[in-house]
Amino acid sequence: MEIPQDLYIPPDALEVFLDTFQGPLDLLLYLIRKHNLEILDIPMAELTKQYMAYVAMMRVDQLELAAEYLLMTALLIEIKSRMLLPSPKTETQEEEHDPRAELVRRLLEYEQMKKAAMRLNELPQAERDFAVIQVWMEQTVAQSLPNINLDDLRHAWVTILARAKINRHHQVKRETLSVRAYMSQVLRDLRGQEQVEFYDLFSPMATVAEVVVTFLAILELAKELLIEISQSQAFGMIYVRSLNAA
Amino acid sequence: MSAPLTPLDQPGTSDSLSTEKIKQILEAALLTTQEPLPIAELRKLFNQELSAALLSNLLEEMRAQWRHRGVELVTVASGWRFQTTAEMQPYLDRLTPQKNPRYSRAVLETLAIIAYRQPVTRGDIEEIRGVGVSSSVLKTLTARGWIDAVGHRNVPGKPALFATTQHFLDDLNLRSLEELPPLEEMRSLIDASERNQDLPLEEPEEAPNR
Amino acid sequence: MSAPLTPLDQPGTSDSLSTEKIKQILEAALLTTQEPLPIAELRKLFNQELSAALLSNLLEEMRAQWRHRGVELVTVASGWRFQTTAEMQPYLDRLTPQKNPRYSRAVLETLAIIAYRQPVTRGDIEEIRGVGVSSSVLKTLTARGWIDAVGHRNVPGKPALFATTQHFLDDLNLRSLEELPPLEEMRSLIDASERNQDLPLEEPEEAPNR
Repeated sequence: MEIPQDLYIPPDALEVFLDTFQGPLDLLLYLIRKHNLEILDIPMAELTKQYMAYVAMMRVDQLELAAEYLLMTALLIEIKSRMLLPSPKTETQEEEHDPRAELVRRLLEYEQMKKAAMRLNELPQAERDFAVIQVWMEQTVAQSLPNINLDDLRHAWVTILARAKINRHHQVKRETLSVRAYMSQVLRDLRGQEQVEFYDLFSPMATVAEVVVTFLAILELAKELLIEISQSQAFGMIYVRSLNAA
Repeated sequence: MSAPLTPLDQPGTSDSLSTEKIKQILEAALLTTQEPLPIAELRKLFNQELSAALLSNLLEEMRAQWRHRGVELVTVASGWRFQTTAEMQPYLDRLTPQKNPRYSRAVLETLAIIAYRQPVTRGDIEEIRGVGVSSSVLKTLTARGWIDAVGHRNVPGKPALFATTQHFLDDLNLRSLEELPPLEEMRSLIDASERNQDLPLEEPEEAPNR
Repeated sequence: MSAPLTPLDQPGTSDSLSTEKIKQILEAALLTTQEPLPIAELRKLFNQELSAALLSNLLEEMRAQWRHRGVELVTVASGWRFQTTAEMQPYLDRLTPQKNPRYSRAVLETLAIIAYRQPVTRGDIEEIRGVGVSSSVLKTLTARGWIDAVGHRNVPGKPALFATTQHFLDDLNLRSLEELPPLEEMRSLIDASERNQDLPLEEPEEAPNR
């Protein structure tokens, strides 16, 4: 591949040239390092002229890259012009400011990173230079199920309530939880049975509170038409049966 | 350590490998590949032509060397592969990343409604949530063993009534439903955030559901 | 073959394992897992509480036992891992004919800038390289899992700040960023002796501006 010997690249080599250099900084760095150009000695005018030529060639299909080179050209012209001007000797000026300083700083920083990139690329790299071991293993792992905690439930309920307050017709009324729990229990007890004697719905071990709650649950179930309570005669047996489709 | 390979079938190739080296290469190849490798494939590893018989012998040797370890070299239908022994499984199972799957909001809200308002029908849940409840939500909770149908409401369509199960309480470390966060507490929580809306929850049946 | 484990820190657990068995389990776990495993993770393998020091010792023993083979046990940023030695790669490459990715200079330079100057924005990278950074470059590195956005700089446009990941270190066999090759001091571009010359432009041609 033809590497530019000086600042001029023949137009037919432009594509290669664009592949070879990452941008104007890279090109400038190459010229300085390879040809031992002191940045001081760079014939700015010539370089600028040639940059302009590249820009003209690139403008068609590499507009953005052309812009980068154009910017560099402008910068070089600026440096050149500032160096040609006699520096005003004001008393307040602390240190004579070298107009090339910023460009040099950038060139060095870029060069440092360019080197670092090369060194990085020399490090052993997974897949390229070594393979990671992976032995076959039977996947017997049972799919793990989500766990929830009380806060999740509480949060869900709070959300529902908050929403219900907004939609007024979706009122959620407060109710003693225990009654609800016993309602479920009573329905469970009735499940699969024709009918159950009223007293059998109460656990013999139940506390007074439990008895009361169970009773309330039965009433509530009856109110919600989930069960039917029947008594054929006064003080006779009370039967409870589920009004399920069953 | 490495006896030079007797040149069985590689007529003086430049990079003649010791059997030890060949085994190293075979081992490395088999350890990096989860798919079983047939001998035909393993031969591709080498520049020189190694006979299938030679490789087969070396693999058998390796198989013997790997015996009594947590990983074994086996032949399956499509070739050779390393795999963990059954004995290792219980240990390795502990390692498999316990993903932290989460239930969707729909699932959690449905569960909350069933827990607090049981027994409820799907229609009840939908009314409270203000949106439809997909079957998959109820299926998820049923499959988990947290809810079940405890009966049917005696209305047209005989919808199933859902309630939470003992298993649900067990999984949440509760002894009874009463240990769920009480509603009053939550009401104050809501009231605190929406203080100025006077919509007391204890509304006298102003909005009879359904 | 298996000396009983002296009960260092597991007071009479029912299933006390021999060191040999512990090593088998560690080996099996490391051979089956692609991701490096830290000691904290490896401890989960065991029912009993094994000290990190014990495991660390056993791993070092294993590392020595695996030396001089085609596979080695190494420590990288996220833990311990088995991998093939570089020596094996030419052979393994024959099994997978498609060439492994070689990254372009643009990708490598971008990676270097992110690695050494992190966290940086795309603008920072462009500033250093003196040329625009195409999205595909950042996409390549992100897809490989080597970089990710760790935040946003609080300037107009809130550009993403990129940093290298632990996976990047793992893939480069590094334990920490400090193990990256140190940055070189670059030879100065300005000869100090010439610094104070007035108007030193010895241009023969007097700038014929175009």
